[in-house]
Amino acid sequence: MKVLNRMRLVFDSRSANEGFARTAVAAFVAQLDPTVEEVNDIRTAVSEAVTNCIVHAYQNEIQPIYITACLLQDNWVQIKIRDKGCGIPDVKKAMEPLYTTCTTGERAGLGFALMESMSDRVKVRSTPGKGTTVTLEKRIHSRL
Amino acid sequence: MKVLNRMRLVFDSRSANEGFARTAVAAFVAQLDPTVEEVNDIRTAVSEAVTNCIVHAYQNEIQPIYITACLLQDNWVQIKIRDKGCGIPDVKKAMEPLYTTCTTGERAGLGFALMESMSDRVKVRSTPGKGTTVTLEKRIHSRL
Amino acid sequence: MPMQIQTSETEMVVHLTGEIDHHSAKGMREEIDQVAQRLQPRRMILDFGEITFMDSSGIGLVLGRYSLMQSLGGDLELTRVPGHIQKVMRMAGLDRLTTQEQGGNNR
Amino acid sequence: MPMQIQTSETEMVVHLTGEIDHHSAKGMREEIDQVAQRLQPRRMILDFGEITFMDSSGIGLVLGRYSLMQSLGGDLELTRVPGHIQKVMRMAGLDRLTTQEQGGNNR
Ligand SMILES: Nc1ncnc2c1ncn2[C@@H]1O[C@H](COP(=O)(O)OP(=O)(O)O)[C@@H](O)[C@H]1O
Ligand SMILES: Nc1ncnc2c1ncn2[C@@H]1O[C@H](COP(=O)(O)OP(=O)(O)O)[C@@H](O)[C@H]1O
Repeated sequence: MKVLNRMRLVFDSRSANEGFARTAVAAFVAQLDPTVEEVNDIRTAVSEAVTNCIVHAYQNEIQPIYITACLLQDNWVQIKIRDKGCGIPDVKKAMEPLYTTCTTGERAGLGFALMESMSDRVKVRSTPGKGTTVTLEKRIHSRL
Repeated sequence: MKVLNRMRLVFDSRSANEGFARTAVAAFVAQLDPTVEEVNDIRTAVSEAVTNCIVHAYQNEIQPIYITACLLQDNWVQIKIRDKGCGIPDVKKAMEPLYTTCTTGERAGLGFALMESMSDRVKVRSTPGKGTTVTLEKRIHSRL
Repeated sequence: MPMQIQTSETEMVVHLTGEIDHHSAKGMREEIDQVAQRLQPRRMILDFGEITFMDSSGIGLVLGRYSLMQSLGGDLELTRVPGHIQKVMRMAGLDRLTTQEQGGNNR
Repeated sequence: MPMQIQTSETEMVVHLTGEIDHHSAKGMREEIDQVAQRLQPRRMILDFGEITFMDSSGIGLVLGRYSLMQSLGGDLELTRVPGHIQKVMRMAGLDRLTTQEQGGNNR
Protein backbone atom coordinates (compact mmCIF):
# COMPACT_ATOMS: atom_id res chain seq x y z
CA MET A 1 0.00 0.00 0.00
CA LYS A 2 1.16 3.51 -0.82
CA VAL A 3 2.56 5.47 2.13
CA LEU A 4 1.10 8.99 2.16
CA ASN A 5 2.98 10.29 5.18
CA ARG A 6 5.29 8.84 7.79
CA MET A 7 7.27 9.51 10.94
CA ARG A 8 9.77 7.66 13.08
CA LEU A 9 10.39 8.11 16.77
CA VAL A 10 13.11 6.80 19.10
CA PHE A 11 13.17 7.41 22.85
CA ASP A 12 14.50 6.05 26.12
CA SER A 13 12.47 3.33 27.86
CA ARG A 14 11.67 5.60 30.80
CA SER A 15 8.14 5.52 32.16
CA ALA A 16 8.08 9.34 31.96
CA ASN A 17 8.02 8.91 28.15
CA GLU A 18 4.76 6.92 28.05
CA GLY A 19 2.69 10.10 27.85
CA PHE A 20 5.01 11.65 25.28
CA ALA A 21 4.85 8.58 23.00
CA ARG A 22 1.06 8.31 22.87
CA THR A 23 0.67 12.10 22.47
CA ALA A 24 3.17 12.19 19.60
CA VAL A 25 1.43 9.37 17.72
CA ALA A 26 -1.98 10.97 18.33
CA ALA A 27 -0.65 14.31 17.00
CA PHE A 28 0.58 12.58 13.85
CA VAL A 29 -2.79 10.89 13.26
CA ALA A 30 -4.61 14.20 13.93
CA GLN A 31 -4.14 15.25 10.30
CA LEU A 32 -6.81 12.67 9.34
CA ASP A 33 -9.29 14.54 11.57
CA PRO A 34 -10.21 11.50 13.71
CA THR A 35 -13.05 11.53 16.23
CA VAL A 36 -12.28 11.98 19.94
CA GLU A 37 -13.00 8.26 20.40
CA GLU A 38 -10.59 7.22 17.65
CA VAL A 39 -7.83 9.38 19.13
CA ASN A 40 -8.42 7.87 22.56
CA ASP A 41 -8.30 4.35 21.11
CA ILE A 42 -4.94 5.08 19.51
CA ARG A 43 -3.53 6.69 22.65
CA THR A 44 -4.58 3.67 24.71
CA ALA A 45 -3.21 1.07 22.29
CA VAL A 46 0.14 2.89 21.94
CA SER A 47 0.38 3.35 25.69
CA GLU A 48 -0.08 -0.41 26.24
CA ALA A 49 2.58 -1.35 23.70
CA VAL A 50 5.09 1.21 25.02
CA THR A 51 4.50 0.17 28.64
CA ASN A 52 5.18 -3.44 27.65
CA CYS A 53 8.57 -2.43 26.20
CA ILE A 54 9.46 -0.64 29.44
CA VAL A 55 8.12 -3.22 31.90
CA HIS A 56 8.59 -6.55 30.12
CA ALA A 57 11.06 -6.18 27.24
CA TYR A 58 13.70 -4.13 29.06
CA GLN A 59 12.56 -4.85 32.64
CA ASN A 60 13.28 -1.29 33.73
CA GLU A 61 16.71 -1.02 32.09
CA ILE A 62 17.03 2.16 30.00
CA GLN A 63 17.14 1.14 26.33
CA PRO A 64 15.69 2.58 23.11
CA ILE A 65 12.07 2.14 22.00
CA TYR A 66 11.28 2.62 18.28
CA ILE A 67 7.95 3.77 16.88
CA THR A 68 7.06 4.26 13.23
CA ALA A 69 3.70 5.52 12.04
CA CYS A 70 2.45 5.60 8.46
CA LEU A 71 -0.67 7.01 6.89
CA LEU A 72 -1.79 4.71 4.09
CA GLN A 73 -4.56 4.97 1.50
CA ASP A 74 -8.22 5.03 2.55
CA ASN A 75 -7.38 6.53 5.97
CA TRP A 76 -5.52 3.48 7.28
CA VAL A 77 -2.96 4.17 9.99
CA GLN A 78 -0.17 1.69 10.70
CA ILE A 79 1.83 2.02 13.90
CA LYS A 80 4.81 -0.18 14.78
CA ILE A 81 6.23 -0.28 18.31
CA ARG A 82 9.56 -2.09 18.46
CA ASP A 83 12.03 -3.05 21.18
CA LYS A 84 15.29 -5.00 21.28
CA GLY A 85 14.43 -6.60 24.59
CA CYS A 86 13.94 -10.11 25.92
CA GLY A 87 11.28 -11.20 23.40
CA ILE A 88 8.20 -13.35 23.93
CA PRO A 89 8.61 -17.16 23.87
CA ASP A 90 4.92 -17.92 23.20
CA VAL A 91 3.13 -15.02 21.50
CA LYS A 92 -0.24 -16.81 21.29
CA LYS A 93 -0.27 -17.41 25.02
CA ALA A 94 0.97 -13.87 25.78
CA MET A 95 -1.97 -12.45 23.85
CA GLU A 96 -4.57 -14.33 25.88
CA PRO A 97 -6.63 -11.99 28.06
CA LEU A 98 -5.51 -11.96 31.71
CA TYR A 99 -2.22 -13.72 30.92
CA THR A 100 0.69 -11.89 32.52
CA THR A 101 4.18 -12.82 33.66
CA CYS A 102 4.08 -9.99 36.17
CA THR A 103 4.01 -11.32 39.72
CA THR A 104 3.56 -8.09 41.68
CA GLY A 105 -0.15 -7.82 40.83
CA GLU A 106 0.54 -4.49 39.19
CA ARG A 107 -0.26 -5.61 35.60
CA ALA A 108 -3.70 -6.95 34.76
CA GLY A 109 -2.67 -9.03 31.74
CA LEU A 110 -5.04 -7.01 29.55
CA GLY A 111 -2.52 -5.05 27.47
CA PHE A 112 -2.86 -7.08 24.29
CA ALA A 113 -6.62 -7.44 24.80
CA LEU A 114 -6.94 -3.66 24.94
CA MET A 115 -4.69 -3.18 21.89
CA GLU A 116 -6.96 -5.57 19.99
CA SER A 117 -10.19 -3.91 21.04
CA MET A 118 -8.84 -0.41 20.26
CA SER A 119 -7.42 -1.29 16.80
CA ASP A 120 -8.69 -3.05 13.69
CA ARG A 121 -5.66 -5.36 13.53
CA VAL A 122 -2.78 -6.27 15.87
CA LYS A 123 0.24 -8.27 14.73
CA VAL A 124 3.05 -9.36 17.04
CA ARG A 125 6.45 -10.61 15.86
CA SER A 126 8.90 -11.62 18.51
CA THR A 127 12.20 -13.46 18.78
CA PRO A 128 13.32 -14.49 22.28
CA GLY A 129 16.56 -12.69 23.13
CA LYS A 130 16.20 -10.31 20.17
CA GLY A 131 13.06 -8.28 20.68
CA THR A 132 9.45 -7.67 19.75
CA THR A 133 7.55 -5.67 17.14
CA VAL A 134 3.87 -4.88 17.68
CA THR A 135 2.00 -3.60 14.61
CA LEU A 136 -1.28 -1.79 15.18
CA GLU A 137 -3.55 -0.98 12.23
CA LYS A 138 -6.64 1.18 12.42
CA ARG A 139 -8.90 2.81 9.90
CA ILE A 140 -9.95 6.36 10.70
CA HIS A 141 -13.51 7.22 9.77
CA SER A 142 -12.68 10.82 9.14
CA ARG A 143 -15.21 13.47 10.11
CA LEU A 144 -14.44 15.38 6.90
CA MET B 1 26.15 18.10 30.39
CA LYS B 2 24.44 14.95 31.52
CA VAL B 3 21.47 13.88 29.39
CA LEU B 4 18.54 12.92 31.62
CA ASN B 5 16.12 11.91 28.88
CA ARG B 6 16.07 12.07 25.10
CA MET B 7 14.07 11.42 21.97
CA ARG B 8 14.65 11.46 18.22
CA LEU B 9 12.09 12.14 15.54
CA VAL B 10 12.23 11.80 11.74
CA PHE B 11 9.40 12.79 9.42
CA ASP B 12 8.60 13.84 5.86
CA SER B 13 8.95 17.53 5.01
CA ARG B 14 5.21 17.90 4.40
CA SER B 15 3.53 21.03 5.72
CA ALA B 16 0.87 18.78 7.31
CA ASN B 17 3.61 17.65 9.74
CA GLU B 18 4.31 21.12 11.16
CA GLY B 19 1.62 20.71 13.81
CA PHE B 20 2.74 17.18 14.62
CA ALA B 21 6.38 18.22 15.10
CA ARG B 22 5.71 21.07 17.52
CA THR B 23 3.14 19.01 19.45
CA ALA B 24 5.54 16.07 19.80
CA VAL B 25 8.35 18.27 21.13
CA ALA B 26 5.95 20.04 23.51
CA ALA B 27 4.72 16.65 24.78
CA PHE B 28 8.31 15.60 25.47
CA VAL B 29 9.06 18.79 27.39
CA ALA B 30 5.77 18.44 29.33
CA GLN B 31 7.49 16.15 31.85
CA LEU B 32 9.31 19.22 33.24
CA ASP B 33 5.90 20.76 34.04
CA PRO B 34 6.50 23.97 32.08
CA THR B 35 4.15 26.97 32.22
CA VAL B 36 1.65 27.55 29.42
CA GLU B 37 3.86 30.38 28.17
CA GLU B 38 6.98 28.21 28.09
CA VAL B 39 5.15 25.51 26.14
CA ASN B 40 3.89 28.09 23.64
CA ASP B 41 7.41 29.49 23.23
CA ILE B 42 8.73 26.03 22.42
CA ARG B 43 5.89 25.25 20.03
CA THR B 44 6.51 28.53 18.19
CA ALA B 45 10.29 28.15 17.96
CA VAL B 46 10.02 24.53 16.72
CA SER B 47 7.33 25.49 14.22
CA GLU B 48 9.60 28.18 12.74
CA ALA B 49 12.58 25.86 12.39
CA VAL B 50 10.50 23.05 10.85
CA THR B 51 8.78 25.44 8.42
CA ASN B 52 12.20 26.66 7.29
CA CYS B 53 13.23 23.07 6.47
CA ILE B 54 10.07 22.60 4.39
CA VAL B 55 10.02 25.98 2.65
CA HIS B 56 13.71 26.90 2.31
CA ALA B 57 15.90 23.82 2.77
CA TYR B 58 13.89 21.39 0.62
CA GLN B 59 11.83 23.97 -1.32
CA ASN B 60 8.73 21.80 -1.17
CA GLU B 61 10.43 18.56 -2.19
CA ILE B 62 9.55 15.70 0.20
CA GLN B 63 12.68 14.84 2.21
CA PRO B 64 13.35 13.86 5.84
CA ILE B 65 13.49 16.34 8.73
CA TYR B 66 15.32 15.25 11.90
CA ILE B 67 14.58 16.46 15.41
CA THR B 68 16.34 15.47 18.61
CA ALA B 69 15.35 16.72 22.03
CA CYS B 70 17.28 16.26 25.26
CA LEU B 71 16.49 17.10 28.84
CA LEU B 72 19.67 18.23 30.58
CA GLN B 73 20.48 19.12 34.17
CA ASP B 74 18.83 22.12 35.84
CA ASN B 75 15.75 21.93 33.59
CA TRP B 76 17.61 22.82 30.38
CA VAL B 77 15.99 21.58 27.18
CA GLN B 78 18.04 21.25 24.00
CA ILE B 79 16.22 20.80 20.68
CA LYS B 80 18.00 20.25 17.37
CA ILE B 81 16.17 20.58 14.05
CA ARG B 82 18.22 19.28 11.13
CA ASP B 83 17.77 19.06 7.37
CA LYS B 84 19.92 17.85 4.48
CA GLY B 85 18.71 20.62 2.22
CA CYS B 86 20.30 23.52 0.34
CA GLY B 87 22.05 25.13 3.33
CA ILE B 88 22.50 28.81 4.14
CA PRO B 89 25.40 30.69 2.48
CA ASP B 90 25.47 33.56 5.02
CA VAL B 91 24.03 32.55 8.39
CA LYS B 92 24.63 35.93 10.01
CA LYS B 93 22.66 37.71 7.30
CA ALA B 94 19.91 35.04 7.34
CA MET B 95 19.39 35.64 11.05
CA GLU B 96 18.82 39.37 10.65
CA PRO B 97 15.22 40.32 11.39
CA LEU B 98 13.10 40.83 8.24
CA TYR B 99 15.71 39.19 6.00
CA THR B 100 14.07 36.61 3.75
CA THR B 101 14.86 35.03 0.38
CA CYS B 102 11.17 34.40 -0.16
CA THR B 103 9.83 36.54 -3.01
CA THR B 104 6.12 35.74 -2.80
CA GLY B 105 5.55 37.95 0.24
CA GLU B 106 4.38 34.89 2.14
CA ARG B 107 7.27 34.80 4.63
CA ALA B 108 7.94 37.74 6.92
CA GLY B 109 11.65 37.10 7.51
CA LEU B 110 11.02 36.84 11.24
CA GLY B 111 11.54 33.10 11.73
CA PHE B 112 14.99 33.35 13.33
CA ALA B 113 13.99 36.48 15.28
CA LEU B 114 11.08 34.56 16.80
CA MET B 115 13.26 31.52 17.57
CA GLU B 116 15.65 33.85 19.41
CA SER B 117 12.97 35.62 21.41
CA MET B 118 11.27 32.33 22.36
CA SER B 119 14.48 30.52 23.44
CA ASP B 120 17.42 31.28 25.68
CA ARG B 121 19.98 30.36 22.99
CA VAL B 122 19.84 29.68 19.24
CA LYS B 123 22.76 28.20 17.31
CA VAL B 124 22.77 27.67 13.54
CA ARG B 125 25.27 25.49 11.69
CA SER B 126 24.91 25.27 7.95
CA THR B 127 26.90 24.03 4.98
CA PRO B 128 25.68 25.12 1.53
CA GLY B 129 24.60 22.06 -0.45
CA LYS B 130 24.71 19.86 2.65
CA GLY B 131 22.12 21.14 5.10
CA THR B 132 21.39 23.05 8.26
CA THR B 133 21.15 22.31 11.98
CA VAL B 134 19.32 24.72 14.27
CA THR B 135 19.89 24.20 18.00
CA LEU B 136 17.40 25.74 20.42
CA GLU B 137 18.15 25.83 24.14
CA LYS B 138 15.69 26.88 26.79
CA ARG B 139 15.55 26.64 30.54
CA ILE B 140 12.20 25.63 32.00
CA HIS B 141 11.29 27.38 35.24
CA SER B 142 9.30 24.43 36.49
CA ARG B 143 6.12 25.08 38.45
CA LEU B 144 6.99 22.21 40.81
CA MET C 1 0.48 13.35 43.02
CA PRO C 2 -2.47 15.32 41.69
CA MET C 3 -5.08 13.74 43.95
CA GLN C 4 -7.49 14.86 46.65
CA ILE C 5 -8.79 12.47 49.30
CA GLN C 6 -11.90 13.26 51.38
CA THR C 7 -12.49 11.11 54.42
CA SER C 8 -15.26 10.61 56.97
CA GLU C 9 -15.49 8.04 59.80
CA THR C 10 -16.40 5.17 57.47
CA GLU C 11 -15.92 6.45 53.95
CA MET C 12 -13.07 7.56 51.76
CA VAL C 13 -13.55 9.47 48.49
CA VAL C 14 -10.55 9.71 46.14
CA HIS C 15 -10.72 12.44 43.50
CA LEU C 16 -8.27 11.31 40.84
CA THR C 17 -6.95 13.81 38.28
CA GLY C 18 -4.86 13.70 35.11
CA GLU C 19 -3.75 10.59 33.25
CA ILE C 20 -3.50 7.05 34.63
CA ASP C 21 -0.72 5.04 33.04
CA HIS C 22 2.09 2.80 34.29
CA HIS C 23 4.12 5.94 35.08
CA SER C 24 1.51 7.70 37.22
CA ALA C 25 -0.30 4.69 38.70
CA LYS C 26 2.42 3.81 41.20
CA GLY C 27 2.21 7.09 43.09
CA MET C 28 -1.58 7.02 43.06
CA ARG C 29 -1.67 3.48 44.45
CA GLU C 30 0.72 4.30 47.26
CA GLU C 31 -1.10 7.46 48.30
CA ILE C 32 -4.53 5.76 48.33
CA ASP C 33 -3.33 2.70 50.24
CA GLN C 34 -1.56 4.74 52.88
CA VAL C 35 -4.79 6.56 53.78
CA ALA C 36 -6.92 3.39 53.48
CA GLN C 37 -4.68 1.38 55.80
CA ARG C 38 -4.88 4.09 58.41
CA LEU C 39 -8.62 4.79 58.06
CA GLN C 40 -9.89 1.25 57.39
CA PRO C 41 -13.04 2.63 55.71
CA ARG C 42 -16.24 0.62 55.04
CA ARG C 43 -16.44 2.19 51.62
CA MET C 44 -13.96 3.59 49.11
CA ILE C 45 -15.18 5.72 46.20
CA LEU C 46 -12.85 6.40 43.28
CA ASP C 47 -13.94 9.51 41.38
CA PHE C 48 -12.76 9.44 37.73
CA GLY C 49 -14.43 12.74 36.79
CA GLU C 50 -11.12 14.55 36.20
CA ILE C 51 -9.26 11.66 34.59
CA THR C 52 -8.43 12.43 30.95
CA PHE C 53 -6.69 9.18 30.01
CA MET C 54 -6.46 5.65 31.34
CA ASP C 55 -4.87 2.45 30.03
CA SER C 56 -4.75 -1.04 31.58
CA SER C 57 -2.59 0.32 34.40
CA GLY C 58 -5.82 1.86 35.66
CA ILE C 59 -7.44 -1.56 35.64
CA GLY C 60 -4.61 -2.79 37.83
CA LEU C 61 -5.18 0.21 40.10
CA VAL C 62 -8.90 -0.56 40.48
CA LEU C 63 -8.43 -4.33 40.92
CA GLY C 64 -5.82 -3.79 43.61
CA ARG C 65 -8.06 -1.36 45.53
CA TYR C 66 -10.94 -3.84 45.14
CA SER C 67 -8.88 -6.58 46.82
CA LEU C 68 -7.81 -4.20 49.53
CA MET C 69 -11.42 -3.24 50.32
CA GLN C 70 -12.42 -6.91 50.29
CA SER C 71 -9.71 -7.67 52.83
CA LEU C 72 -11.06 -4.81 54.96
CA GLY C 73 -14.59 -6.18 54.60
CA GLY C 74 -15.68 -3.04 52.73
CA ASP C 75 -16.89 -1.95 49.29
CA LEU C 76 -15.37 -0.19 46.30
CA GLU C 77 -17.35 2.12 44.03
CA LEU C 78 -16.38 4.04 40.90
CA THR C 79 -18.10 7.32 40.00
CA ARG C 80 -18.14 9.82 37.15
CA VAL C 81 -16.30 7.51 34.76
CA PRO C 82 -15.84 9.24 31.35
CA GLY C 83 -17.06 7.34 28.29
CA HIS C 84 -13.71 6.28 26.94
CA ILE C 85 -12.49 5.10 30.32
CA GLN C 86 -15.70 3.11 30.79
CA LYS C 87 -14.70 1.32 27.57
CA VAL C 88 -11.38 0.32 29.19
CA MET C 89 -13.13 -0.70 32.45
CA ARG C 90 -15.48 -2.97 30.51
CA MET C 91 -12.53 -5.11 29.33
CA ALA C 92 -12.08 -6.28 32.92
CA GLY C 93 -15.76 -6.32 33.89
CA LEU C 94 -15.13 -3.32 36.14
CA ASP C 95 -18.05 -1.38 34.73
CA ARG C 96 -20.26 -3.20 37.26
CA LEU C 97 -18.52 -1.22 40.04
CA THR C 98 -19.59 2.04 38.41
CA THR C 99 -22.40 3.86 40.20
CA GLN C 100 -22.46 6.95 38.02
CA GLU C 101 -21.23 7.20 34.46
CA GLN C 102 -20.21 10.57 33.15
CA GLY C 103 -22.07 11.69 30.05
CA GLY C 104 -20.92 13.98 27.28
CA ASN C 105 -17.87 14.38 25.19
CA ASN C 106 -14.96 13.94 27.56
CA ARG C 107 -11.54 14.94 26.37
CA MET D 1 -11.00 26.11 6.30
CA PRO D 2 -12.32 26.63 9.82
CA MET D 3 -13.27 30.28 9.37
CA GLN D 4 -16.40 32.38 9.53
CA ILE D 5 -16.69 35.69 7.71
CA GLN D 6 -19.36 38.26 8.59
CA THR D 7 -19.91 41.06 6.13
CA SER D 8 -21.87 44.30 6.03
CA GLU D 9 -21.86 47.00 3.31
CA THR D 10 -18.52 48.45 4.37
CA GLU D 11 -17.07 46.07 6.90
CA MET D 12 -15.77 42.53 6.95
CA VAL D 13 -15.18 40.58 10.17
CA VAL D 14 -13.09 37.39 9.90
CA HIS D 15 -13.43 34.94 12.81
CA LEU D 16 -10.30 32.81 12.59
CA THR D 17 -10.15 29.47 14.39
CA GLY D 18 -7.52 26.83 15.14
CA GLU D 19 -3.79 27.13 14.52
CA ILE D 20 -2.05 29.50 12.11
CA ASP D 21 1.12 28.05 10.63
CA HIS D 22 2.63 27.78 7.15
CA HIS D 23 0.35 24.77 6.50
CA SER D 24 -2.95 26.44 7.39
CA ALA D 25 -2.17 30.06 6.43
CA LYS D 26 -2.46 29.52 2.67
CA GLY D 27 -6.12 28.47 2.78
CA MET D 28 -6.96 31.27 5.21
CA ARG D 29 -5.30 33.90 2.99
CA GLU D 30 -7.13 32.72 -0.10
CA GLU D 31 -10.53 32.62 1.54
CA ILE D 32 -10.17 36.09 3.09
CA ASP D 33 -8.86 37.69 -0.11
CA GLN D 34 -11.62 36.23 -2.24
CA VAL D 35 -14.29 37.85 -0.09
CA ALA D 36 -12.33 41.09 0.28
CA GLN D 37 -11.81 41.50 -3.46
CA ARG D 38 -15.52 41.07 -4.07
CA LEU D 39 -16.72 43.24 -1.19
CA GLN D 40 -14.04 45.98 -1.24
CA PRO D 41 -14.72 46.82 2.45
CA ARG D 42 -13.63 50.04 4.19
CA ARG D 43 -12.62 48.03 7.21
CA MET D 44 -11.43 44.48 7.83
CA ILE D 45 -11.39 43.07 11.35
CA LEU D 46 -9.44 39.89 12.07
CA ASP D 47 -10.76 38.18 15.20
CA PHE D 48 -8.06 36.01 16.86
CA GLY D 49 -10.27 34.95 19.79
CA GLU D 50 -10.39 31.30 18.76
CA ILE D 51 -6.77 31.01 17.56
CA THR D 52 -4.82 28.59 19.75
CA PHE D 53 -1.41 28.86 18.05
CA MET D 54 0.36 31.23 15.68
CA ASP D 55 3.90 31.43 14.34
CA SER D 56 5.47 33.94 11.92
CA SER D 57 3.20 32.64 9.15
CA GLY D 58 0.48 34.56 10.98
CA ILE D 59 2.58 37.72 10.74
CA GLY D 60 2.76 37.18 6.98
CA LEU D 61 -1.02 36.71 6.97
CA VAL D 62 -1.62 40.00 8.81
CA LEU D 63 0.96 42.00 6.80
CA GLY D 64 -0.51 40.79 3.52
CA ARG D 65 -4.07 41.75 4.58
CA TYR D 66 -2.72 45.10 5.76
CA SER D 67 -1.29 45.81 2.28
CA LEU D 68 -4.52 44.68 0.67
CA MET D 69 -6.60 47.03 2.82
CA GLN D 70 -4.17 49.88 2.09
CA SER D 71 -4.58 49.28 -1.62
CA LEU D 72 -8.37 49.40 -1.12
CA GLY D 73 -8.02 52.62 0.86
CA GLY D 74 -9.36 50.91 3.98
CA ASP D 75 -8.24 49.88 7.49
CA LEU D 76 -7.22 46.66 9.18
CA GLU D 77 -7.93 45.91 12.84
CA LEU D 78 -7.07 42.93 15.04
CA THR D 79 -9.30 41.96 17.98
CA ARG D 80 -9.30 39.48 20.84
CA VAL D 81 -5.63 38.58 20.41
CA PRO D 82 -4.59 35.97 23.04
CA GLY D 83 -1.55 36.81 25.16
CA HIS D 84 0.94 34.48 23.52
CA ILE D 85 -0.09 35.53 20.04
CA GLN D 86 0.26 39.18 21.03
CA LYS D 87 3.87 38.29 21.87
CA VAL D 88 4.38 37.08 18.29
CA MET D 89 2.61 40.14 16.84
CA ARG D 90 4.90 42.43 18.82
CA MET D 91 7.94 41.10 16.92
CA ALA D 92 6.61 42.78 13.79
CA GLY D 93 5.10 45.84 15.48
CA LEU D 94 1.64 44.51 14.67
CA ASP D 95 0.40 44.97 18.23
CA ARG D 96 -0.44 48.58 17.27
CA LEU D 97 -3.23 47.21 15.03
CA THR D 98 -4.83 45.50 18.05
CA THR D 99 -8.01 47.15 19.33
CA GLN D 100 -8.83 44.60 21.99
CA GLU D 101 -6.43 42.24 23.70
CA GLN D 102 -7.78 39.05 25.18
CA GLY D 103 -7.00 38.59 28.85
CA GLY D 104 -6.60 35.41 30.85
CA ASN D 105 -4.82 32.19 30.44
CA ASN D 106 -5.28 31.24 26.80
CA ARG D 107 -4.56 27.70 25.80
N1 LIG E 1 7.44 -6.11 24.36
C1 LIG E 1 7.42 -7.26 25.13
N2 LIG E 1 8.56 -7.89 25.41
C2 LIG E 1 8.57 -9.02 26.17
N3 LIG E 1 7.45 -9.57 26.68
C3 LIG E 1 6.27 -8.98 26.44
C4 LIG E 1 6.18 -7.78 25.66
N4 LIG E 1 4.87 -7.44 25.58
C5 LIG E 1 4.18 -8.36 26.26
N5 LIG E 1 5.01 -9.30 26.79
C6 LIG E 1 4.60 -10.49 27.57
O1 LIG E 1 3.21 -10.73 27.34
C7 LIG E 1 2.49 -10.73 28.58
C8 LIG E 1 1.09 -10.21 28.36
O2 LIG E 1 1.14 -8.84 27.99
P1 LIG E 1 -0.12 -7.89 28.21
O3 LIG E 1 -1.34 -8.55 27.62
O4 LIG E 1 0.22 -6.55 27.69
O5 LIG E 1 -0.35 -7.85 29.78
P2 LIG E 1 0.53 -7.18 30.95
O6 LIG E 1 1.42 -6.13 30.36
O7 LIG E 1 -0.49 -6.61 31.87
O8 LIG E 1 1.32 -8.31 31.57
C9 LIG E 1 3.34 -9.93 29.51
O9 LIG E 1 3.10 -10.24 30.85
C10 LIG E 1 4.76 -10.30 29.07
O10 LIG E 1 5.15 -11.54 29.61
N1 LIG F 1 16.80 25.35 7.05
C1 LIG F 1 17.13 26.30 6.14
N2 LIG F 1 17.69 25.94 4.95
C2 LIG F 1 18.02 26.87 4.05
N3 LIG F 1 17.81 28.20 4.20
C3 LIG F 1 17.25 28.62 5.34
C4 LIG F 1 16.88 27.69 6.36
N4 LIG F 1 16.35 28.40 7.39
C5 LIG F 1 16.40 29.69 7.02
N5 LIG F 1 16.94 29.85 5.80
C6 LIG F 1 17.21 31.13 5.09
O1 LIG F 1 17.20 32.19 6.04
C7 LIG F 1 16.23 33.18 5.67
C8 LIG F 1 15.63 33.81 6.93
O2 LIG F 1 14.88 32.84 7.66
P1 LIG F 1 13.75 33.29 8.67
O3 LIG F 1 14.30 34.33 9.59
O4 LIG F 1 13.19 32.07 9.28
O5 LIG F 1 12.65 34.02 7.75
P2 LIG F 1 11.63 33.42 6.67
O6 LIG F 1 11.46 31.95 6.89
O7 LIG F 1 10.38 34.18 6.93
O8 LIG F 1 12.23 33.72 5.33
C9 LIG F 1 15.25 32.44 4.80
O9 LIG F 1 14.54 33.31 3.94
C10 LIG F 1 16.15 31.47 4.05
O10 LIG F 1 16.80 32.08 2.97
